[in-house]
Amino acid sequence: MSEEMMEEGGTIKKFLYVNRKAPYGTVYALESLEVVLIGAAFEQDVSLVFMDDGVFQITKGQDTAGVEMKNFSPTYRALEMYDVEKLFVEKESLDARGLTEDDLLVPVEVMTSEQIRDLMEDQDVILSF
Amino acid sequence: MSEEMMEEGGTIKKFLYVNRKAPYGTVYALESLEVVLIGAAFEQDVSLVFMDDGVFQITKGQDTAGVEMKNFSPTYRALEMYDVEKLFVEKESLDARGLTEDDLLVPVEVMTSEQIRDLMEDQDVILSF
Amino acid sequence: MKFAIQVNEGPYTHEASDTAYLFTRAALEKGHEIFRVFFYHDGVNNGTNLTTPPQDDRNVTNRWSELAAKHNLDLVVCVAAAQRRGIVDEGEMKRNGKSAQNIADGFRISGLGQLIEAGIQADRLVVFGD
Amino acid sequence: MKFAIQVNEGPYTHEASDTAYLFTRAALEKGHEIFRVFFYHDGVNNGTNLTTPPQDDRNVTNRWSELAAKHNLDLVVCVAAAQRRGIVDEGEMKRNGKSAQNIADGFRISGLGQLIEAGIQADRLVVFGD
Amino acid sequence: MLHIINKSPFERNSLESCLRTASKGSTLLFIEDGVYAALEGSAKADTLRQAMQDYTVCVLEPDLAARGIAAKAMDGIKRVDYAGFVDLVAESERVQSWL
Amino acid sequence: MLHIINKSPFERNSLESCLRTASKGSTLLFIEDGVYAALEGSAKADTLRQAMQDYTVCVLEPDLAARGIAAKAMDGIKRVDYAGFVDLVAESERVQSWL
Repeated sequence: MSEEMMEEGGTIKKFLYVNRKAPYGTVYALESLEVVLIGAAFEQDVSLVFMDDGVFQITKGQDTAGVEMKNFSPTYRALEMYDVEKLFVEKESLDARGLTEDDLLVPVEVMTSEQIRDLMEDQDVILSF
Repeated sequence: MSEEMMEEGGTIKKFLYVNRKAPYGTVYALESLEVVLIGAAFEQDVSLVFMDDGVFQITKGQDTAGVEMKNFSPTYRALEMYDVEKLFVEKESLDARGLTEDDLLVPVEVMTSEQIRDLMEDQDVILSF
Repeated sequence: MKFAIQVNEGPYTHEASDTAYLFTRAALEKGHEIFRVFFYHDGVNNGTNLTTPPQDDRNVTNRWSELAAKHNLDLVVCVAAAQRRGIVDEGEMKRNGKSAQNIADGFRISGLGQLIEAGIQADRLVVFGD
Repeated sequence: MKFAIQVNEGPYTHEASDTAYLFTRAALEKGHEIFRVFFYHDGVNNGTNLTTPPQDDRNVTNRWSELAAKHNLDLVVCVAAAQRRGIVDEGEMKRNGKSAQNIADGFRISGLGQLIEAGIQADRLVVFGD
Repeated sequence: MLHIINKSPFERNSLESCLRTASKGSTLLFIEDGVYAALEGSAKADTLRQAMQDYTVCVLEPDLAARGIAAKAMDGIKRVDYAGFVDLVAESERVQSWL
Repeated sequence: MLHIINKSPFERNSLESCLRTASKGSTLLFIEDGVYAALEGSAKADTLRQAMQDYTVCVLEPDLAARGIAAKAMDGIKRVDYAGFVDLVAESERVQSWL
């Protein structure tokens, strides 16, 4: 694993979280976010990709009062405080859903499929939800 | 419900089981079959439709030794003994999967989407798996 | 009108149990009768009394138990599906030599025939699942 | 080589736990090391000792327990996911005032950090799910 | 007849299968992740617009709001709450859930 | 890189998403309901034949056999058992499961 480095006695790996599922219909989005938050304490090199229906996780204006679930979307805004700052969104997924960067509740870098491809190849561990 | 009849003091309804999921990848096919078998004792007017990946439930030649699961496909052959004899398969689903009636392990009636449409409209209770 | 409800997925993982609950509650509020709620497939996992969901989230199982108590609902967990997934009442515990039971208040374990009966007796059967 | 395994779905409903088990067994047979098997989402339901599957079917939980005993495997059930779904060990039972515990032999409940640690320590992490 | 669709049309085939076998005059109700079918400007919008010529198309408003797309749903879709969902079931002689 | 696909290409979008983002030279492994992608003569066969030009395509034989389609899989697909699956993971620097 060429990407590994030793630093302060610990290994630093590149972790990629691939988020492909919509929120609320299933719990994967919420429980994936819980992994990211806990994982932040390990000071690894973390990136998040939102593609396919995963882009809906960070769509603005979520209001869950009617479904009586917890709205966890504000937590994505808190990721910065955990030093999780590399958020990528696939352009093709946004386009297919009629969404643009303006519809998202956090600052992200929009990438083409080709760029996501290169990002994936640059990782050590890929966690998919 | 115009299709209901009273017979020997009991109600007879038209039950349709819609099977749309592949076997083994998920348990729905197996547990749906368990409903059909139990339901047979109630002497209702039962039909089964196999469409989408549900057509794979009755594909010939299943051999589950390698995945160490029970091969439940022979049970479809036993349905006749339970007087469950109306098995319908959507032609469009077969075609899309490169299958023909010869690939199926039980006698079925192949129907077009239009015919399935009429069949559905003729039911009282639709159980979908 | 007389409704029957089928729930095919467990709590939290899929929205099915939430939607079924909110539908059932709305039906009762409109004066309809709920003949039975039948829990099948992973839906049987709604019937465990061992969950401790986060404080700021809904408690899916308790919500069903409370609705059942208030409206005298019949919440039936399928026995075959429950055996595959580990939902156990006192009878099942003894019969299968298990160390504990975990069935929640207001739920009972019974056979698949209860689903068919619900389909026959109710005016409408609505299925919630994945 | 050192593998870590993540299992995201419960027994029987999805094939994920079967595939993960057969993969893990094959890896051990080939002489690889399994650093940890981490059960997340509905995967925590693999860790209940209350199932009674049909006699002619595989026993998913027992199979994991036996493989763990034979190869000293570390089977970890995520505590947060387990609380949502009702998988309880003695500590959780006391802490949350539950009436029973249901954790199967060879499984232990711990935090999500164990998954991250597995990702760091293992050469490969393979995820099985829906 | 009432057809209930709870899956995202971007992820699964349920909408296509439903449209293949639903009679003209039926009602389609989108719930849970199915509500994404209502998105204006998406790759599925034309499919849904076409469907609106043959079917009454409804969407469960609480699921739409949860997902932040209440303002982005296409015109011509009827929005219902859980009580309206109950009414749709009561009014329909049969119900099919496209799980 | 190894891409593991466990969903039927007739039901879900995972195969398309994988093909959009997998680098040339990667290995695709179909397991569980994903093995239906290997069906000769299906509506997805051309997609897979095309993919075989850029990727090494493998299928988990026990899952293929379970589903009764071992004799119907396309030529040019490499069949592996669980031990072969383990080898593929060991040989690949990184692994992505398309759940």
